Amino acid sequence: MTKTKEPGAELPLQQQEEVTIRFAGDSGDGMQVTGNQFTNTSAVVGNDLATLPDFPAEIRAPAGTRPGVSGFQIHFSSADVHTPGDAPDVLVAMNPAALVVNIGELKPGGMLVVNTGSFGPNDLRKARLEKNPLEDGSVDGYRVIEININERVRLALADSPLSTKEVQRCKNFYTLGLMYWLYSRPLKPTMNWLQEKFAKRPELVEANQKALQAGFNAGDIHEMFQGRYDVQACDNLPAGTYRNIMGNQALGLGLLAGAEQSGLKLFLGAYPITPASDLLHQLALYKNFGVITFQAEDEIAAICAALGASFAGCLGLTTTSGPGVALKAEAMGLAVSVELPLVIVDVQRAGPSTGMPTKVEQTDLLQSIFGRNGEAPIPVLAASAPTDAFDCALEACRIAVEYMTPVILLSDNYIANGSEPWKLPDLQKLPEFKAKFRTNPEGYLPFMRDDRGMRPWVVPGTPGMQHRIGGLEKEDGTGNVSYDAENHSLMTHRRHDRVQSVRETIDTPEIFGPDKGEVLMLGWGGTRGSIQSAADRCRAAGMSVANMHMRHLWPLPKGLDEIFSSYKCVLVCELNLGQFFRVLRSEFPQYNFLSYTKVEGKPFQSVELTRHVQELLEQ
Amino acid sequence: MTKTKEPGAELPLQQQEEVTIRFAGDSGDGMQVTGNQFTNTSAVVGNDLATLPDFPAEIRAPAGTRPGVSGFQIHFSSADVHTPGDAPDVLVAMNPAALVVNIGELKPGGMLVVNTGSFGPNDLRKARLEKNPLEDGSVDGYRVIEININERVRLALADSPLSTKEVQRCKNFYTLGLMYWLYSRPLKPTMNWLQEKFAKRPELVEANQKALQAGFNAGDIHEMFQGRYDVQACDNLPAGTYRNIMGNQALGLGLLAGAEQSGLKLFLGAYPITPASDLLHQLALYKNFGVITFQAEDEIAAICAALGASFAGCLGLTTTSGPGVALKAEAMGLAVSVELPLVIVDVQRAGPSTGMPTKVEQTDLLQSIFGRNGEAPIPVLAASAPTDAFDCALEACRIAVEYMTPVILLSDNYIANGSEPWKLPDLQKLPEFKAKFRTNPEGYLPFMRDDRGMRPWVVPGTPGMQHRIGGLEKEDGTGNVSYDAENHSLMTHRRHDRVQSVRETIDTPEIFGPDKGEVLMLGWGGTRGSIQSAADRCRAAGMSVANMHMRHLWPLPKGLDEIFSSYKCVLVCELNLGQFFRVLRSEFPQYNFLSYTKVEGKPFQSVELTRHVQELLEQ
Amino acid sequence: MTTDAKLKAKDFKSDQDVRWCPGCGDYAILSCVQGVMAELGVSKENTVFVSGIGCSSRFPYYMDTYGFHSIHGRAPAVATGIKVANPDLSVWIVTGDGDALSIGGNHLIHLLRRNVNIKVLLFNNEIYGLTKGQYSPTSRQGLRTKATPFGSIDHSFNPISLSLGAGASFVARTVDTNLKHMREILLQAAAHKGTCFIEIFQNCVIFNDKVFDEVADKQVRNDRLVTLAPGEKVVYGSDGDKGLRLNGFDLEQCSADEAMVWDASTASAAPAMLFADIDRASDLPTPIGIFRKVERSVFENDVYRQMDQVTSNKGPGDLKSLIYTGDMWNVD
Amino acid sequence: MTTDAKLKAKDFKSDQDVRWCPGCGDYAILSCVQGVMAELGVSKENTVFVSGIGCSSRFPYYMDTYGFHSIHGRAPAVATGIKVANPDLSVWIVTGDGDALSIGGNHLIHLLRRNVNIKVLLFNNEIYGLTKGQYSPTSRQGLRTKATPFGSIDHSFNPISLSLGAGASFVARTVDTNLKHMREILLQAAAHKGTCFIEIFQNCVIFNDKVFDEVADKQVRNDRLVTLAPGEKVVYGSDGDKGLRLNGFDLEQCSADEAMVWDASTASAAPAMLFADIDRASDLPTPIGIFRKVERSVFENDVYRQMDQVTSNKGPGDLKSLIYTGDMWNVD
Ligand SMILES: Cc1ncc(C[n+]2csc(CCOP(=O)(O)OP(=O)(O)O)c2C)c(N)n1
Ligand SMILES: Cc1ncc(C[n+]2csc(CCOP(=O)(O)OP(=O)(O)O)c2C)c(N)n1
Ligand code: SF4
Ligand code: SF4
Ligand SMILES: [Mg+2]
Ligand SMILES: [Mg+2]
Repeated sequence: MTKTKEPGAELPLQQQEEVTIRFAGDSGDGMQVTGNQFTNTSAVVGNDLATLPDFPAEIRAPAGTRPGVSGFQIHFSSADVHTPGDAPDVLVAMNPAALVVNIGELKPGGMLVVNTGSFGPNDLRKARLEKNPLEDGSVDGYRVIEININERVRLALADSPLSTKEVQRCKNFYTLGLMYWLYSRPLKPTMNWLQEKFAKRPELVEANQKALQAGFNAGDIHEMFQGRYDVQACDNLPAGTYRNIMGNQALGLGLLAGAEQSGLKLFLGAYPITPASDLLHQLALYKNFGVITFQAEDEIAAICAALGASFAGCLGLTTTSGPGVALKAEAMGLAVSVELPLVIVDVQRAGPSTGMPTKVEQTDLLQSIFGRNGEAPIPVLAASAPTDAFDCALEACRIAVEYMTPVILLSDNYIANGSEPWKLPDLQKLPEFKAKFRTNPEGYLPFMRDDRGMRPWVVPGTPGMQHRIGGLEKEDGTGNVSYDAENHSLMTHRRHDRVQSVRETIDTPEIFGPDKGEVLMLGWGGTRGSIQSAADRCRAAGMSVANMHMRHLWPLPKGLDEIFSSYKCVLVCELNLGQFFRVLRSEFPQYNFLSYTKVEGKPFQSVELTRHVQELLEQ
Repeated sequence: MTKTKEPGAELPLQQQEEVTIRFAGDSGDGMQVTGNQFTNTSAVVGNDLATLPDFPAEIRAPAGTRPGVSGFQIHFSSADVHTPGDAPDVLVAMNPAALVVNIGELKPGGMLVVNTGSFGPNDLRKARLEKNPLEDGSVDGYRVIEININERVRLALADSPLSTKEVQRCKNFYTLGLMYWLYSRPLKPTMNWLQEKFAKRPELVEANQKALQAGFNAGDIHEMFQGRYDVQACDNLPAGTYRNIMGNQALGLGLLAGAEQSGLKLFLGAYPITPASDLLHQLALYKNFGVITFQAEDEIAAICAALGASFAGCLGLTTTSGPGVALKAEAMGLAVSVELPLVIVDVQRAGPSTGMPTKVEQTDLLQSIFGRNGEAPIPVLAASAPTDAFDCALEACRIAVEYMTPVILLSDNYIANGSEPWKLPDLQKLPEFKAKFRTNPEGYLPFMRDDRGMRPWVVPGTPGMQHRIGGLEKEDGTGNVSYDAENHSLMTHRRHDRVQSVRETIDTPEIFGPDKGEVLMLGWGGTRGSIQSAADRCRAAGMSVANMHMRHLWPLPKGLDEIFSSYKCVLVCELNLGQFFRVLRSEFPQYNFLSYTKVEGKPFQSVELTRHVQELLEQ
Repeated sequence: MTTDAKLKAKDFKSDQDVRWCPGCGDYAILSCVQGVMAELGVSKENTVFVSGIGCSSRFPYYMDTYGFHSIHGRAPAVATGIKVANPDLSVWIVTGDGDALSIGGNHLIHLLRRNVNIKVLLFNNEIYGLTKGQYSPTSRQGLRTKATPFGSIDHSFNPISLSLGAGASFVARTVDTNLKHMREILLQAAAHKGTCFIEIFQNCVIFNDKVFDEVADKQVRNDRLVTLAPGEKVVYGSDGDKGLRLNGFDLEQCSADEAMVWDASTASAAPAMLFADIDRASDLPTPIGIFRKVERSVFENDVYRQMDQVTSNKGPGDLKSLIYTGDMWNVD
Repeated sequence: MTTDAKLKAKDFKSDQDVRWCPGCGDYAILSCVQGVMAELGVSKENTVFVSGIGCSSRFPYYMDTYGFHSIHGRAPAVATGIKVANPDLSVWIVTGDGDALSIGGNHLIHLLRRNVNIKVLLFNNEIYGLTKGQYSPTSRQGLRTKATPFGSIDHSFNPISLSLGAGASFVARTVDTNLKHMREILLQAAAHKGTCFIEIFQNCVIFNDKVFDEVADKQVRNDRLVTLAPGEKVVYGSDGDKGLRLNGFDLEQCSADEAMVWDASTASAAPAMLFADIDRASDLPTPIGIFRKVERSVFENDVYRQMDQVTSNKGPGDLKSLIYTGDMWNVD
C-alpha cells in the first residue's frame, strides 16, 4: 500500500536533535493508542525517548468536556533523553477542550495541529468556551495548522463498509499518519500492529491502515507544512537489545525476576487501587510462572495474606498506593516483628486522603520510613524511571530475602505510566539471592541469629522444627513471648541494626558532574530525568553544578558524608513539601541542605529546576 | 475500733523526707487496692506523691507464678515529688514470685517485708525456684522482716463467719495496716472506704477492718521493726484543693472539660485496646453530660464515626493505642482533607506490632507526625504527667476546634496508670473556645477562609447551606473536586500553613535551671518527672544543667532557637530510639543535639539520667 | 422534615456536572432518588448523603443536600456517626459492591446489626467500575476481568443473604431498569424505622455490560423477575399467571392462584433466605422487592433513651462536682 | 498427613505454660483439640494454627505445631495466604467473638465465601476477655460491661446466621461443656473440604461467667440443647423423647417419633437459618451440631487448577521470552 514516491519528498528535510509532541483529544479519541504507536515507531527507528500519558480523572467524563481530555506526550531524540520533555514543540488537539487544556504548555512559537472538524458550536459549548479559540487570539504566536480531520477521514474511507461512527474512530490513525509524514517515520510497524490487533476484523484493519496512509499522504499539502523533519537514531545508547517499556510493566517484570532469582514462588496479595492496579493485572497473567495473585477484600487482607504466604515459604508481595499503605501500617509492623521477607510496592499518587488518584506526587516517603507504631524499621527504596523500576524491584526482593525483612519500594504514577527504551538485561548477570530454608533441627531456635544477625527461615511442613511466631515481643533466641525489659531493648536494637546493616550491600550513588563545587542537585524517585536534564543544562551554561540520584532512602548508603562535604550546598528536589530533605537534615545536620519542592500533581520541568539553580547561584 | 494508745508508740519516730514503697504479690492478692489505699491516705495526710502500678501481662497467669505478679509503687514525700521513685526503699513481697521479680530493684540496704506464709515448697515451685530465696543468700544485704501473714490473718479472724479462703483474701489489709503503722498513717480513710465499698456485705467490712487493725497492731512487735517513720505533709504544694488522680482519669475529665469549653457535644468512637480502654469506660459513665460513647467494630469505624459526628456538629474524639493509630491513618488523612475538628488520643504502649501492651514506650511520635499518605499535617501534643493529661486534653480540644483540624494527643501507659495529687482547677479560669457554626448563607462557600485561614463550620440541618465534602482535592473556595495543578499546590500549602499557625497560640516552654550553660535536658511526654528529678540532682551537684519539657511536638513552639543557642548541647531524653531528637535535628540543624534513649518498656530512672549527664560533662 | 414541601425533583440536583459514562445505570437511579426525595417532601438541609469511593460513590456530589464522600468502604461508619450525633437528619448511604461488600463489608454488617436508621443503596454492578474493571465480591465465578484474565475463581456473595445473616431489619432489591419499582422500594425504605438495605442491580456499560439482562432486560423481566410484596401473592409472568409456592423447604412454580402470600416479617429470616438463594441462573424467576421488614429497636433511639434515663437518675452532669469529688484535701 | 500416626494428645502440647484463668473454658477446648489431632493422625509439622489477638488467640502457643499469632482480626487473611501458598498444610484458625466478628468480621465472611479449606474455631464467650471485659458483637443486648455501664444497646450477631448468610459450606456449633460432642464436630470438620466455621460456646469465668449455663449447663443441657446431626432425627430431652418438626415456616416441639430428619445439605441455607434463629431465650432448645454442610469447589484447588491449565496452554513461563518480546531493536 506504501507509495513508491513519498508525498512531499521534495520539501526540505530538516534535521532536528529532539522533538516533543503532545497528542491531545477526547478520551474516546484514542490518543493513548496514537501515542503508543508513535513511541513504538520512534523506538524502532532508534531514537532515545521518554513518554508520559496524562489520563483524565477516573470516571469517563462526558465526551468533549475538559475533564474528558486525554493526552500523551512523547519526547524523542537522537541524543540521550531523560524526561518526556518539558513543553511540547508540537501540540495535536483533536477538539476545543483538548486545545484549551493544553495550549498553555505549548512552547512559544510551537506548532499547533488542530482538527477543525470538531470546532463546531456544539463542541465549543461542551468545552465551556464562549468563543472559538482559533479565532479569539488564543493561538496567536503559534504555528497553527488547521485541518478538518473528520472530513478527510470521511472522504478517505468513503467506500468503507464501516458505519459513519466507526469511520470517525479512524481519525487518530489519520492524525498519526500525518505526524509520521512530518517526522519522516515509517508506516510499517503500525501497519503490522493494526494487522495483528484487529486480526479478527479485517474491515477495521483496512480502514485504519487506509486512514494512516491518507494522513501520511496529506502531508503533501504544501501550504500546510513548510517542511519535514527528521530525528536521527540516537547513537549514544549503549549497545544492546532494546524495547520500549512502561514503568509498571518493568516493575512487574522485576518482581517476577526477583522471585526467580530467589528461587521462591511469588505470592501477590493485592487490592485494586490507581495507579497500582496494573501490577495486579500484569502478574495475574503469569500463572504459568507459578505466580499466585490473590485479589483480597481490602489492603489489610492483601498484606496479611502475603505475609502468611511468606511464612509458608513464598515471596510475599503486596502492591498498592498511598491510602493502601496507610491501611497496611499495622500489618507491616507485624512483618517487622516476625522477621519475614515481604515486598510492599507503593505506586504513589497525590494526597492527602483520596487526593488526586491520577496525579503524581512523592509524598509517601515519611509514611514509608516512619508510619508505624513502635520502633518498626523497614528498608525503603525508590525507582527513578520506568526501566529502573525493573532493577529496583529486583533489589527490593533481594533485600527482603537476604535480610528477612519487609521492604518498601516506592514508585509513582509518572514512572508507572511513562515509558522509555529499555536495554534488555542479560538474565545470566542478574544478581542471585537464593533463599535458604533451614531444615536442620539440630540446635535450632526460631529467633537464633546467624553472623549477619538474621534469623533462620523455617517453613511449616519442615519436620521437627515446629515453632510459633507472632507480634508480641519475643525472647531473643527462643522466640517465646517475653516482657523482659532488657530483652525488649536487645530485640529493638537488633531489628534496628538489621535494617541498618543493609548499608553493607548497597552502593554509594554515582555523581554526575564535578566532584566538588557549588551545588549538588539531589533527588530520588521519578524526578531523575528532570534533575539530570536540569543539571546538564546548568553545566552546559558553565555553572558549578553536580547531581546525584538516590535509590536507597532508608537506610542511607555509605559515603554520603564525603559527597555532601564537597559542595557548598545540596539542593534536594522533590515533589512534596521536603520530606527527604527532612530526613537528610536530621541525618547530616552539618551540611547545607536546601529544599526545592513542587506539589502540583505534575513532574518537575527541567527548565524550572535550571532556573532555580541559576537564581541560587546568582544570590 | 482504734485503740487509744498506739501500739509501739514508745518506739523512736524517725522523720524521713521521702519514701518509696513497692507492694508486690500475686494478681489475686489485691496489691492494686492496697497501693491505692496507701496512696489515698498519704494524699490525705498531705504528702506529695506519685504512683505507678505494674500490672501483669493481660491474661491472668496461674496463681503464684512470675508472670502473675502484680505490683504497685508509691513515692510519697514532704517535698516535691516528680516520679514514682526509682528504686523502692521498701519492698513488700507477698510470695516468692513477687520477691524474685522485684528484689533486683530494691535499694541496697532497703527493707524487705515478706509473707513467709506463702513460702512453702509448692509456692517455690510455682515461682520456678529450686531454693528458698530467703535462705540461699538472695536477700543478703537487705533489712528482711519475715512475717507469716497468712497465719496472723487466720488468727486475727478466727471468729469470722467467712470461709478460710475469704479470710485469706484479707491478707492485703493486714499488710496495709502494718505499713500504716510503720509510716504513722491514720487508719480512718481506709476504714471509711471499706465501709462504703462493702456496704452490702457487712461481714466483709468487719473482717477487712479487723485485719487492717491487726496489721497495725502487729507493728508493736519490737523485734520486727527498729522504729517507726514519719513523712510530714508537703508544704511546697501551691495552695488549693487537691485530690489524687490517675492519668487516664484526668485525661478523660480533660476531654469532657474540652467539650464543655467548646460548647460541643462529645462523641467518642472507640475500640477497646490496652492501655486506652479505660478512657472509653470512663466516658461511658458521663451519659448525663450528653457524652455519646460508641464502641465501634474496629479502630477504623471508630475514627470514621467520630469524624461523621464532627461533620454533624459534635466534637469527634477517638481513643486508642499505637496499633490503633496505625489503622486510623487513612481516616486521619480524610480528616485533614475535609478540615473538621477531631481529637485522636494515643495512649502509647511498647511496640512494634502488638509488642508489650502493658509496658511503656514513646515510640508513636513519628507515626503521629508523619504516618499518613500525602502531605497530611496534624498537630501533635503530649501529656507529661497524670495531672497534665487534664490540661493537655483541654488543649487538644482547643486546637481542634479553633483550627478546624484533627489533633493527636499522646499519652502513655505510665501516665495513664500513674497517679499524683491534682490541684483541682478553677473551672471559671479554664480557657474558652466556643465553637462557631456558620448559619449565614450569604456569600458562603464551603472552603472559603477567614483571616486565620480557617474554613467555616456549617453543620447539616442548616438551611440553604447544603454542601458536599470529601477526600478528593478540593477547589479553593468552592470545595468542588479539582485536579488543577496550581490549586492543589495552594491547598497543600494552606493545610500546611494552617497547622503551622498553631504556633501563634502556644507558649514557649519554660526553662528550669540556668538560662544558659552546658547541658539542656529536653524531654516530652511521661518522662517529665524523671528528667526534672535528674536535672535537680545535677544542679544540686553543681553541674551546669537546665531542663525543659515540651508539650507541643508539632508544630514546634516559637522561641526555641533562642533557647537552644544558649546551651552547649541539648540532650534529648526519650523512651524510643531517638524520635524527637530526629525531629529537632531536622528543624534546627545548627544546634548540638544529643540523644539519650531507653527502650525497656520502663520509665527512666532519674539516677540513670543523672549519671549520663555527669558522664557527658566529664568527657 | 416537611419544611419545604413543594420541592421538585430538580431542586435536589446540585450544580455539579454529572460525570458517569453515558449509558451508566447510575443516571437512572440518581433521577429516581431525586424524584423520591421530592415526593417524600423532605427538606434538603436535613438530608445527608454519605458514600465511600467508587463510581457510585460520587452520588452525593450530585444531590443538593449535605453530603460526605468519604473513603473507600467506610461510609457506614461515617454515616453512623452523623446519624447518632443528630438523629433528626435523614441519612442515606450510596455505595458499590466493592465499597460495601469488599473493603467495607464489616462496617456494613455492623450497621445492619445495630439497626441505625440509615438507608443503604448498594449499586451492584458486579464489578469495580472506578478502578477500571476488576471483579468484585459479587462478580459471577468465571468472570474474566483485568485482575482475572483466566476467569475469577471466587464464589460470590449474595448481598441479600449476607444482610439477612447480619440480622438486617429491612432488606430489598430493585433494578435500574424499573424505576417504578425502585420508587416504590425507596418510599417503603424511607418509611421503615431502622437500617434499610437495598440492593440495586445496576448496569455498568463499560466493564460489565448487560450482566443483569438475563433477568432485568425489559424483554424478559416479566418472566424472569418476581416481586416480593408483603401481604401479596408471589406472582409473576407477562400475564401475571405464574406464581411461586413452598413445597417442604423448596420453592416451586405454580399457578397464580396457588401462589403463596409473601410475609416479610416472619420471626426467622429463613423464608427470605429461601428466596434470596434463587440464583439468576435458576429456572425460577429472580426475586426483587422486599425480602424482609421487621420492627426492631433503633440504635440511635436507644442511645438517647439511655442518655435521658441516666440523666433523670443522676441529674444533669456537672463538671465541677465530677472534678471536686472523692478524697480531697486542702493546702493553704 | 499420616507420617507419625502414633502421636498422642500430649504430643501436641507445646512447652509453653498455658496462661488462661483457672476455670476458663479455653482449657477444655485445648485438650479436646489436642486429642482430635492425635486421633486424626495428622503430623505436627504439616499443621498450622493461626490466630488473631484475644485470650483465645493465645491458643497456637500451646500447640506443638507451626503457629502464627497474628494481629487482631486478621487471622483469616493470614491463614488464607498460608493455605494457598501451601495447600498440603492443615490450617486451623482459633479466634474469639471480638477477633472474628468485630474487627475481623470482613475477613471471616470473605474466607467463608471463598471456601478455602481452613477450619475456624470461634471461641464465643460473648465478651472481650483479653482487654478485660467489654461487650462484644455477640453480647446480649443489655449486658453491663465496663464499656456499657448502663447496659449495651447493640443487637447482637448470631454467628451461625452470619456465616450462613456469607455462604459458608460448613457451619456448626458446639459447647465447651460437652467434649464428646466437640470431638465429633471437629472430626467432621476435619473431613470436610472447604472452610468450616465452628462456633464454640466458651465460658469466660472472669467477665461473663455462666452466660451459657441456661442451655449448656450439665443439669439442663439435655433439655435445652438439641443436636443437629445430618441424616438423623432432630430429637432431644433427657430421655430422648422430644423432637422438633416443621410447621409451615415455623419450628415446633413434637414427640421424638414425629421429629424431622435433619438435612444440612439442602440447596438453600434457609432450613439452617430457621434453626440458627432459635434464641437461647426461646422455649425451644438451642441447636448445636451441624447446621450446614455442602460441597462447593475449594478455593486453593481452583487456584492450582487454573495455574496448571494456563501452564499447559502456554507452556511453563520463561522469563527470558517474557522480557525479550514485542518490538525490539538493536543498538550496536
Ligand atoms: C483504600 C482504598 N483502596 C482502594 C481504592 C481504589 N478503589 C476506588 S473505588 C474501588 C472499587 C469500586 O467498586 P464499587 O464499589 O463496586 O463501585 P463502582 O465503581 O463499581 O460503582 C476501588 C478498589 C481506594 N480509593 N481506596
Ligand atoms: C488493632 C487492635 N485493636 C485492639 C486490640 C485490643 N484487643 C485485643 S484482644 C481484643 C478483643 C478480644 O476479644 P475476643 O476476640 O472475644 O477474645 P477473648 O479474649 O474473649 O478470647 C481487643 C479489643 C488489639 N490488640 N489490636
Ligand atoms: S465505569 Fe461503569 S459504573 Fe462507572 S460510570 Fe462508567 S458505566 Fe457507570
Ligand atoms: S479472661 Fe475469660 S476468656 Fe480470658 S482467660 Fe480468663 S476466663 Fe478465659
Ligand atoms: Mg461496582
Ligand atoms: Mg471473646
